[in-house]
Amino acid sequence: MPEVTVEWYVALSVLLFSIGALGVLLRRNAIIVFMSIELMLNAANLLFVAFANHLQDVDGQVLVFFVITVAAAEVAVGLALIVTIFRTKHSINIDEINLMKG
Amino acid sequence: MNAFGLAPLILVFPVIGLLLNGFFGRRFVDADRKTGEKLSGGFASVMALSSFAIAVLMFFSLRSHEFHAEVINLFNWIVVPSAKLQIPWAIQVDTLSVTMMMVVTGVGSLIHIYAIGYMHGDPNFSRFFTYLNLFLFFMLILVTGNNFLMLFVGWEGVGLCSYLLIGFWFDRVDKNGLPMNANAGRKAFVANRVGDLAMILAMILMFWTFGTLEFNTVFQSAVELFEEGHMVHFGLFSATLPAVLTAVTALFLMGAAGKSAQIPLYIWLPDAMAGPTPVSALIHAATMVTSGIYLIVRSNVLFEIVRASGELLFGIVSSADLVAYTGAATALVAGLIAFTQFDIKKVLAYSTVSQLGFMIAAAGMGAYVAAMFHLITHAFFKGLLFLGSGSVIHGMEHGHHHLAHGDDHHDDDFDPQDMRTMGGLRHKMNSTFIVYTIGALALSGIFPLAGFWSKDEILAHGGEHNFAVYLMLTIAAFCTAFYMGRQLQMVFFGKPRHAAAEHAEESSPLMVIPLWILAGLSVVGGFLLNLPFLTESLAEANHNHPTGIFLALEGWLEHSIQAFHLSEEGIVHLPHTPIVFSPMVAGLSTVLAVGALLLAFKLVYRDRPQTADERDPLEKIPFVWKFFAALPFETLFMKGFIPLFNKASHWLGHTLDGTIWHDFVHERVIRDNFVGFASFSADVLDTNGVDGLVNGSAKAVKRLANLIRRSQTGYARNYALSVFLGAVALVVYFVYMAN
Amino acid sequence: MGNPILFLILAAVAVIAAVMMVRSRNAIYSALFLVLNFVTIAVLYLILNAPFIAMVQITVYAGAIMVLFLFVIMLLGAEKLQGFEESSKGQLWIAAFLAVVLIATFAVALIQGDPSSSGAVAGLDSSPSNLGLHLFKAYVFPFELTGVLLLAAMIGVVVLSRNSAKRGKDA
Amino acid sequence: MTPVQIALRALLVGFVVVLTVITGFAYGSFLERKLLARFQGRIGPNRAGYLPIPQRGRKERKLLGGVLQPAADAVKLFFKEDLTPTKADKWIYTLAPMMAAIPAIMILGVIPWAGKITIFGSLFSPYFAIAPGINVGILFILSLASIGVYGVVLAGWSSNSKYAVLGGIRTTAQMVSYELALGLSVLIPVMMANSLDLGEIVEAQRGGWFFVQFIAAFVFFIATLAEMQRSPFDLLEAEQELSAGYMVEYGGMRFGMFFMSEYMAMISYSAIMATLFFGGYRGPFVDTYPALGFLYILGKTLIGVVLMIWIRATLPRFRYDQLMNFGWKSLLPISALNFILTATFILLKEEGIVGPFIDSVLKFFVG
Repeated sequence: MPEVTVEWYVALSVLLFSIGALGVLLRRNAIIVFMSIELMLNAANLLFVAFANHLQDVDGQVLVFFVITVAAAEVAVGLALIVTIFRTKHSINIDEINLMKG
Repeated sequence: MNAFGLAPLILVFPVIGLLLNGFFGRRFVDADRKTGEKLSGGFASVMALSSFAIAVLMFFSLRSHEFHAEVINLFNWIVVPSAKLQIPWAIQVDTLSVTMMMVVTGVGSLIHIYAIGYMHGDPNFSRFFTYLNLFLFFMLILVTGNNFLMLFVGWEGVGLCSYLLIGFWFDRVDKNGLPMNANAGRKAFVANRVGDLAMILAMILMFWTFGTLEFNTVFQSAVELFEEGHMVHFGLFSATLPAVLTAVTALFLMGAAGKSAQIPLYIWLPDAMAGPTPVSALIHAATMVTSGIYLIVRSNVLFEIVRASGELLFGIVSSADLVAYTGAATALVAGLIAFTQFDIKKVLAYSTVSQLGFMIAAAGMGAYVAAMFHLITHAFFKGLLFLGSGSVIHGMEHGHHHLAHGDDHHDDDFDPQDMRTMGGLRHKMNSTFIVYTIGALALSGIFPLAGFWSKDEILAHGGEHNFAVYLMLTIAAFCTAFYMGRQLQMVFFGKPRHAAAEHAEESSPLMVIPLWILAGLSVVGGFLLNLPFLTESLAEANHNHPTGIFLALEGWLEHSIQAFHLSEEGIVHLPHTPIVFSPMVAGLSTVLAVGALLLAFKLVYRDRPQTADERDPLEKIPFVWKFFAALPFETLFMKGFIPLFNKASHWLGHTLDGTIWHDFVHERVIRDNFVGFASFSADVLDTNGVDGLVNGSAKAVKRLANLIRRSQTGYARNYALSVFLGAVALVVYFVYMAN
Repeated sequence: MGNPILFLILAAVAVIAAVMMVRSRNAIYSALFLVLNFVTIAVLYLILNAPFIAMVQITVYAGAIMVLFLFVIMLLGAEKLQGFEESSKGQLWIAAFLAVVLIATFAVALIQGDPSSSGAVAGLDSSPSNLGLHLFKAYVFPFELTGVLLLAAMIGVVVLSRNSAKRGKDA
Repeated sequence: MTPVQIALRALLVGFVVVLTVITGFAYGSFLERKLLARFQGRIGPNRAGYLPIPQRGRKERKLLGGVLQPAADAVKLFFKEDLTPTKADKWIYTLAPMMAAIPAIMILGVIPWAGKITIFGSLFSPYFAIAPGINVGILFILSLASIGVYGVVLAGWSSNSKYAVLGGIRTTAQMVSYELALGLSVLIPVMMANSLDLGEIVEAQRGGWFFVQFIAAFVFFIATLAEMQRSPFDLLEAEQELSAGYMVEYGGMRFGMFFMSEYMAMISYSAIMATLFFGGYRGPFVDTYPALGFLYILGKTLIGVVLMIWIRATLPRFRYDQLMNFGWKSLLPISALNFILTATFILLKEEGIVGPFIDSVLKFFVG
């Protein structure tokens, strides 16, 4: 049986990251865009933990801890923004939020 | 456990408080006076207390770290690669700086709390706390910096805060319509500049000699160069290292004289009493004025090298000894001046100058630990005395207010700080009386209060090593006890000499509680610091000095006063006193202090002035009074120096600058030619050449911008796509091309 | 680093859940697939000798963040909205192309690079106490900053929801 | 231990525990109905089944009337029509009851039911639990507690009914709010035992320090009541406002699963409380006879469950704003303050700051 090395995790992480990025780029529902961002963060976290294990250094796990905390803060603010936008625009379609149009 | 990583927070907390009070404090206070004041003052106090907590944390961290200094690098501040100049913004946590941190934040927090009560109702309540936090911030930079430049930043910053706070009530005018508080602030600022100039020169010299300004590097290389007998070259000249260090240390003395109010620059300190009383307590008694002592103690290595080299300043006196003499002379002179003051705060101000003289003298004699010890205890009892006097003033104002409302008794000339209008306050303000007495006795050096231990350590050292200094300091100590006895008697005993004093009331608990805490510290401070508080250092001190149970503070501080170790290695000869507690000296000074107190109490001021118009008993001895009253160099300064200076500046300003430079060189030579050229370029060059160019390029930019504008679709996803494009491009680059 | 079969199963679940999350037309389903993805990755963390992070992942991501998402979706009644349509021409194709490039790049890099061994396993002390010591020693300042960040986020959220409430009343 | 042994142990212990809990759930509901009836001066269910005690000459005496009531309930629930509302989301509607029940059972996986027990010559070390010695045991519990929200939320949403959605939203806010207080109070035994492993926490309670932390235990108890939406925090199923809240559209055995999850959660949380604050399986003679531990923790759990029932019979329901105010403004500050004080005290003790200071002062004066 082949051995599971850190490359396997890199591959998985890249796949998840790409899927998340596609979600961000292609969906119009702001909430799903947000969730896709979480997925991308998660892919990065997976890489951190995998390399923490590979390099035998616990610092990677500490960084994941920070990423999770920041993600929590980001989600709180982001969802509050979405709720606020929904109240004024009655839509969470991000294509309708285009006030910055040139 | 160590928590050195948290050290930056000690600077962050005051900044938070300062920003909050600076931006929102006024709104809070204006919106709702009562809660606004609580919020504004409370927040500032909490920030100060948080800093204190960090300082305590640093203390325990050091303990568990075996007292080894720790430097926390935050970032590189100034980097000039060509000059090999690299000055980091780094925090040095060692026993000395932690001692200062604890004193500054501890006493500072108490004063913050006190100030909430004291400043109650002031229209600029939140501005005051903004300044207090700003001060705390700069003072902490001063004591935590690991190089002379950071120290200088703090040094200037506290000077600024001192200026702002002395002139806090800048709109008040005296009888002649002059803005007295603003002037006092200006005076302090200018007097400090002299010292700052010396500091800058000293830093330039040091940087020239050692190529760095970091404490540890400077001290190490100073020792190495001293042992090598290195010569310092200044272009054509060259000088021996001790000579350069003599200059540096003399300049340090000058800087310290400015900040710590020594002869001849002490004139600003008594005037600084124009500020609110918490300021006087915090800045002009407990913390800022001690920065000169901190500087000298911090650079002890340089002073000791000068002492060991035997190099003399102008061939007369070693700069280290000069420090000692300056301090002793200041202690004596200021102690004498204090006799003639009638303003309750000015007596304390001169007393502060005198006590600072003690510390400087101690540092000059090489008794660094004693200097620091006196600095700490002095912060306790002088803070206490100032706050107590603030409480008295508050009470008197209250009484006066009561009068003004009670009947139509208007008394515009009433000065709530004049001791001649007080008397008998011990019945009205019981708590204040008790704590004030404790403070006064501690200051006079009565056993077993804090002042006794620290002052005797200095005196004992003087008795051992420098008899002249010892003599002056002993007389100064006698004076201290005398004027404190005088003040106690005039303020608290006898009958009230003014209607306001009869209606004085005790201050609010918010003010009295910090007083009690400080009183407690004044009582036990002497024990706490030098008795078995620090178990490990006690053991170590016992090990080093068989007789030294009183040397816990020394055991603690010797980890950052390098001269101790250099002295053991025989490089310098620190005049070290193994037995700091000398019964002879202690006995003599106690007898003198008690005698002075009794003299003031029972003899001279027994028949104290019964009314405000009566003369002070000392005034009956005309010579003494005139002499003491003339001692303030103030008079000399105003009568002698200022007119001369005015004349010189008038000549410089009017004749040299006005007639020659302005009228001739500027008007005729430079201006006329310039105007001619300018009109040519304005009328011809500009309208045709430049405008055409500018308008043309503006049009071009506009067309381009219209093109680019289309790419801004306003769709977040398009932007995200470009970000993703960039990210992928970077990945491709790093994978394929980076190596 | 674990049993290959187990890894492949988990990876497949994670990837399928991620794809379903992005594809799903119902926001609630998206959220649930994302939760499934998170839980799968938490199991991978367990395999990678990071139990603490795994538990935090479940508690914070699945238990707090995703509940917040569900809460907002339910609150807005916004679960059934537009799906996969593109907004401007070419967005889909460029995005897909970039994703393929990214994956291909990594694939090439992984194939070309020297295969690593799984290393000395179990030498890593990832116990909560060791993690905590790291957090409070080497990373204590960032840790404090994170606290400040959370506070700022909290204040921001309160301000945001408050203002909008007021505006709603005025309108 | 080899993986096979681990699996065997997990199976064995899991079987025992799950069996106990499922029976416990059934009889927990019976206990609740009986006790509530007694509190209200009624008799309660007394028809289904009894223990016949023959008596000479007379009719037999019926002891414990209604002892088969749970079985009757189960039969009833199973044979009810299993209907799904037309507009409901079928998948999630089916998934929700499972999501509610599974975490409640899984929590029991890390609870140590006894100390070291030897069965069939092999040592069940270090603790008699399904998954012993997990060094993140408490985090496991917290994460499952936070997962527990899903059942309610999804049930509320998928039913496609206004009452259910409102109940779901209310519950989410309530559970998220009280999770904080719950987490903070759980951290206190963690700090005091200096471990996240439940077994070590129990062992650390040898000295009986749990008596010190009655505040944490109290906060924990209240927070668990709110987490389980039990009275007095059961306003998501306030009949007057929301008819039956999130489970209004459920019937038959699906409803039964929600019912089951509530009772299992009661048992699980009582067991956790017993473990964290009241010494878990520890008690007199437990060192000599480790098997006694199982009885002790069951007893302590039972006390917890009865306490919860008692509270339901006693206290009126909170209003929604009161619930939020209580959670955020009272419970959270109390537990945070308790947390800080405890941490400070532990630190001072560990640093040995208080002790040596007093020692050195004494030494100076005494000599």
